[in-house]
Amino acid sequence: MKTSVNIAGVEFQNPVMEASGTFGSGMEYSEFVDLNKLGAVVTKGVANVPWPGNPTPRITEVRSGMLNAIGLQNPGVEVFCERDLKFLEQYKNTKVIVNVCGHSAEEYIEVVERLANESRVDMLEINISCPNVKEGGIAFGQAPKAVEEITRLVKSHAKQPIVMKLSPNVTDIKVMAKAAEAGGADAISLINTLTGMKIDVERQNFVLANKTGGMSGPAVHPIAVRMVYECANSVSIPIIGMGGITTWEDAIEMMLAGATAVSVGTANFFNPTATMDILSGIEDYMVRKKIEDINSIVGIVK
Amino acid sequence: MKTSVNIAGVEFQNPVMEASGTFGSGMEYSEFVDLNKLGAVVTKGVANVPWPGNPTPRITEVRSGMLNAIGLQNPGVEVFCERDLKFLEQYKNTKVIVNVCGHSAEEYIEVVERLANESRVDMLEINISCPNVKEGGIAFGQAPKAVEEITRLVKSHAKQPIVMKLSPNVTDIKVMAKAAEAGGADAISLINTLTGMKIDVERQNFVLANKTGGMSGPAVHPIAVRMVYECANSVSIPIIGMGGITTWEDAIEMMLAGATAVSVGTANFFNPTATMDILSGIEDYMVRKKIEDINSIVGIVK
Amino acid sequence: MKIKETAKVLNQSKLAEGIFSLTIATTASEYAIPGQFINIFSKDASNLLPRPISICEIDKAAGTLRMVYRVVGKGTTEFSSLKAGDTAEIMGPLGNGFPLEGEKAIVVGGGIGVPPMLELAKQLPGSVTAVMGYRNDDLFLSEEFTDVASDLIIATDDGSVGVHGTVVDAMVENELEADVIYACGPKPMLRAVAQYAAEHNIKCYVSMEERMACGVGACLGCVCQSKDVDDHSHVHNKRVCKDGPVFLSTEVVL
Amino acid sequence: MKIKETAKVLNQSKLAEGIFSLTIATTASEYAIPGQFINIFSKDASNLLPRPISICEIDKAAGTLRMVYRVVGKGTTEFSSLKAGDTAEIMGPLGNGFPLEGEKAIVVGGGIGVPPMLELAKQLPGSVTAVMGYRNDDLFLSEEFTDVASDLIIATDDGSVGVHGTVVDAMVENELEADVIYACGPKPMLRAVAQYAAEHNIKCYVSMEERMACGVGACLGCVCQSKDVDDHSHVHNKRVCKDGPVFLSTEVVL
Ligand SMILES: Cc1cc2nc3c(=O)[nH]c(=O)nc-3n(C[C@H](O)[C@H](O)[C@H](O)COP(=O)(O)OP(=O)(O)OC[C@H]3O[C@@H](n4cnc5c(N)ncnc54)[C@H](O)[C@@H]3O)c2cc1C
Ligand SMILES: Cc1cc2nc3c(=O)[nH]c(=O)nc-3n(C[C@H](O)[C@H](O)[C@H](O)COP(=O)(O)OP(=O)(O)OC[C@H]3O[C@@H](n4cnc5c(N)ncnc54)[C@H](O)[C@@H]3O)c2cc1C
Ligand SMILES: Cc1cc2nc3c(=O)[nH]c(=O)nc-3n(C[C@H](O)[C@H](O)[C@H](O)COP(=O)(O)O)c2cc1C
Ligand SMILES: Cc1cc2nc3c(=O)[nH]c(=O)nc-3n(C[C@H](O)[C@H](O)[C@H](O)COP(=O)(O)O)c2cc1C
Ligand code: FES
Ligand code: FES
Repeated sequence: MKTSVNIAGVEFQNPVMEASGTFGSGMEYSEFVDLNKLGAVVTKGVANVPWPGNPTPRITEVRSGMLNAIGLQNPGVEVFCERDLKFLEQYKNTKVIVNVCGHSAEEYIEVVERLANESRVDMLEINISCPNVKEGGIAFGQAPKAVEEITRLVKSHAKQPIVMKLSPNVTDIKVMAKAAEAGGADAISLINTLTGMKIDVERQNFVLANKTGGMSGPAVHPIAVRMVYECANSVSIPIIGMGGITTWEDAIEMMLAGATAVSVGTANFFNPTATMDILSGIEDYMVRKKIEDINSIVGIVK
Repeated sequence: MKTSVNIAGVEFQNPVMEASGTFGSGMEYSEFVDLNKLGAVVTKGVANVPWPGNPTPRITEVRSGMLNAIGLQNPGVEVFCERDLKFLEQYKNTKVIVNVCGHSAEEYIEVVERLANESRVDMLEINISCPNVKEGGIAFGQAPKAVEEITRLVKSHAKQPIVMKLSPNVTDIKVMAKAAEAGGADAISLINTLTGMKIDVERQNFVLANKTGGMSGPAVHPIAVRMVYECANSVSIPIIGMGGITTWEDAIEMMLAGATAVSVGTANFFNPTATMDILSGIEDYMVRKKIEDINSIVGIVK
Repeated sequence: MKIKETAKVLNQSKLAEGIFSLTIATTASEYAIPGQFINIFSKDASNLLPRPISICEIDKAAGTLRMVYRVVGKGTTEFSSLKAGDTAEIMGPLGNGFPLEGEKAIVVGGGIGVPPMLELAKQLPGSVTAVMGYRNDDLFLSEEFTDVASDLIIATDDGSVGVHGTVVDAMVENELEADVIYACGPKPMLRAVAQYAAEHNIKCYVSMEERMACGVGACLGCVCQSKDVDDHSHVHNKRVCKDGPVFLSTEVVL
Repeated sequence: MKIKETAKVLNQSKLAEGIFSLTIATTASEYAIPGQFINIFSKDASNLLPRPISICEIDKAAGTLRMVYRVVGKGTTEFSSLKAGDTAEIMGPLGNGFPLEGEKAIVVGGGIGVPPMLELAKQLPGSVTAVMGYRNDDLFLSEEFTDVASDLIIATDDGSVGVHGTVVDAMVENELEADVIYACGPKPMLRAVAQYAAEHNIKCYVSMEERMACGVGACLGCVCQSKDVDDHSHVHNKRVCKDGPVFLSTEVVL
């Protein structure tokens, strides 16, 4: 039974990753999950310098989902290399995908160049879709021209394969996927969070200090599956699917729709072993359905 | 205590309506709800001729939501006038908003003209945002130019005030709201459903015959609140807010964000008295918060 | 008259692997007729939509309804843990139910289509031949038919009991004749029964199934195709929840 | 060591209007120290996020933890209906807990900040003055402090019992001195206690609260502002769930 998948030349032992920003760099969850069993650790977004993020409250629950407005708090790429990448050295079986954020093209490039010679970095995920920062982030991800340009620019500076992370807050995700492909992306990942809002009716004020937040969790899964499906049928680069994956069924659904690998985000918060539970669910499904190679189900529902 | 709201000259006794397509023309729910107590009955979409809709399955559940792909099945405007409008004659306290659909500008106009002299019709809601029909529907609702044009055209043929119903499947809802306003819309309503997909992992096939469906229910509420907020701060025409309203808190949240009235859709399916429960919740809130006039809370959270 | 209420669970028992029998006290029993169904709601707010379950027995004197169902997913799994004293949010009775006709009736149930036939068999005015199809020898409910039907014929897919084959194989083998046939079960079975009825010139009612949302005819989610343009829809669609679930086999496309 | 497990409910009782005491059997008790908290999960899948609740008492011998909480929303309403024999999905113990210091300690609890002080008072090595603030004469848990604290001072907002005013009013009135102060309660209270501590040159630990998602330090949802650049974040943020909830009053912005 073959569970390994190949994305842009990088071989992942299985298709199950966790989603950026929900797992730190793995340290905090290593008490619950043997990181060596993950397809990849996808790190929290890393910028050129430390970012303080947004004021609190940053988190609120919505039905079958949550809103977050962390605002990409991160210690900067220097600390990240010295601490987080060093920590990840010990997990040889697992690939490392570093999620990269920036306010400007220059900032993305600075991070990408700093990471170029870090051997522990197998792939870069370029976050052009964070709805929680004022500049950069989503601004790059909502116009096809901008997506193509930033992709081309980052690609020309990157040593590792690049995955462009797309925003679902768009009229036509296919156009964005094609723009990323045209810009030279090695793969795309989707979806980032959907912009939402919650108002406290007693206090008559926003629940989040940032007013809006990114919605994630099981509630967004049907939208994510639809978008992965649309992209899979529009581009020929591989897709890492995410958005509300909570059970192995959700993961298989995403793969049937066209994702080569899947990331698990919010589910970690209510089930710290979600990634492992999903992986074993996928394996059971393969046995039951007599699937020799997980790649054989990718995108077969058309 | 004043609960009545005025939209484009039409006085609604209270701000609680049900959402198009979830309540028929009220007949089926009249066993549970005194239609005379509703702010308005908003009818299922009506076309110039009968529409058969999509093949089944048309419905599936998703977490805290549902997908539907009814495909605007309706008996056509003639039958609608003779049967549904006649039925609604008896509910004098309630306003009637007729939801209008079409494959082309001509079809919208035909319906609007047929309804022009029907005195039971207080307002028209123009559905340019249904994701479940191949032509028309959402195609009109995803480009600002098209929104403005169809609005202008419909407005020039309509005798009743028109509400343009917007799609949430867009990059920037503010642009669409402004386009509707520029085209002469008397009000806007939002959100229609978000396009989603569900795949049956055992059958390895789409759950819905139509492949995709429109997502509604509590899961979409935070997105709807955000969009209502954005529109309220971009246009000066009134807004009818909808999307996942299930409790009175959801309704108040929508009004604080900027909706003058609210529509309750999917909630009717699991609570047939949802509209009435929400109305009495709003009244209790007004008493508790000493709100003399419900209009005084519209859009106050900025 | 339809009721939405919090019903009290009086009893739940397991009839076979994955098959449960649930009895609730509800005022909906006052209005119920055979072939109607009720909607049962999940207590988990993430499962929005009701689960339609046919009425298996009605006891108006006691004010109770009995449902028999198969555990297939989230909702039915939750319901299977209900115990006496618990509550269940329900709505019903829904749909039109079976017209009670004929001096000689055949009631045909396949698999989880068996339960609604029990109350029907009880209430039919004439003689009743019950033909029940099962996968294997897990013949849930079949014993209860011996008291209410004049004849009971069993068919099993694996041949472990009765006729080896489908309910229609059993009907052919027994050369069944009647004034009216009532059937509930999977679509291929309904299709075959309807064909048998047509060939033998017997009036035939079938109970249909479709994914539902409202359950009251408002959302147009649950339509089946009708042979003629339908009065309500003005297209070739009938609402299973409101115009059905029971249809004449000649009205609908099977 | 953190545990995620299905714990067994041993006992639940109502201490005052809307205030409940819940005792569960859990292996998390083996690792728990005062000031830590556990996450309790809702059984309703639409309520995704855990509810953080402080540990009020630890019984390592019995393998139990006790939590005392106020019903304020969906989760706590659900928890309040748990009965002996039920289960609860939990994760813990989480956070750093209080360092046990000093020969003379003051423990200060305000409202629903009272509960974590009980186990702390029990375990502190020196003498303990407990200062507890309530809204009114619903003095939940206060009796239990009489056994574990050397002194018990009560302050109420409405003056119905003890000092009329805040806990700090009570501290001022009693001219309290100590080596160390431990405080848990609403932010304005923490701020006032920290100021009292600073003025009297007493070391002060405060237990902070913030909206949480992961509870383990991964999501950066629950940060509070730190006075200096923090070692982990490299900005002026500390994670309440992981670096706290207990901080030196001088480390954080109150
Ligand atoms: C009129 C009618 C009468 C029925 N009577 C019975 C009965 O007496 N006994 C019995 O065991 N089953 C009956 N069913 C089928 C029963 O409704 C489904 O098995 C049940 O809804 C499954 O719910 P779940 O949550 O366990 O499954 P899930 O798959 O978790 O359900 C997810 C969603 O799909 C819907 N769904 C799933 N399967 C079906 C289905 N086969 N038909 C319609 N909706 C479905 C559910 O209602 C729910 O909205 C009947 C269906 C209809 C339409
Ligand atoms: C470290 C820590 C320790 C706590 N200890 C206790 C305790 O011992 N006793 C007690 O009664 N309460 C305690 N709280 C507060 C308690 O977590 C909230 O009252 C509870 O989560 C409310 O949940 P709910 O579902 O009833 O309310 P809802 O408002 O329905 O909750 C919705 C969401 O908001 C979150 N939330 C709501 N209020 C708070 C809050 N004040 N703090 C953090 N998150 C919140 C919930 O966790 C949930 O995700 C503590 C909070 C923290 C952070
Ligand atoms: C708390 C939180 C923080 C996140 N931080 C990042 C981030 O730093 N970079 C990024 O690209 N996506 C970030 N995301 C988005 C997730 O990676 C993922 O795309 C999204 O949450 C959808 O998946 P889910 O529903 O499984 O959580 C974050 C999401 C959450 C909930
Ligand atoms: C079954 C169903 C049918 C619908 N039909 C229509 C329709 O005919 N016209 C329309 O404008 N919107 C239609 N809608 C969209 C709703 O009016 C509403 O905009 C949407 O469902 C969001 O609200 P909710 O989450 O409260 O359901 C339909 C929605 C559902 C669930
Ligand atoms: S379920 Fe809504 S019409 Fe039948
Ligand atoms: S709750 Fe996630 S870091 Fe504290």
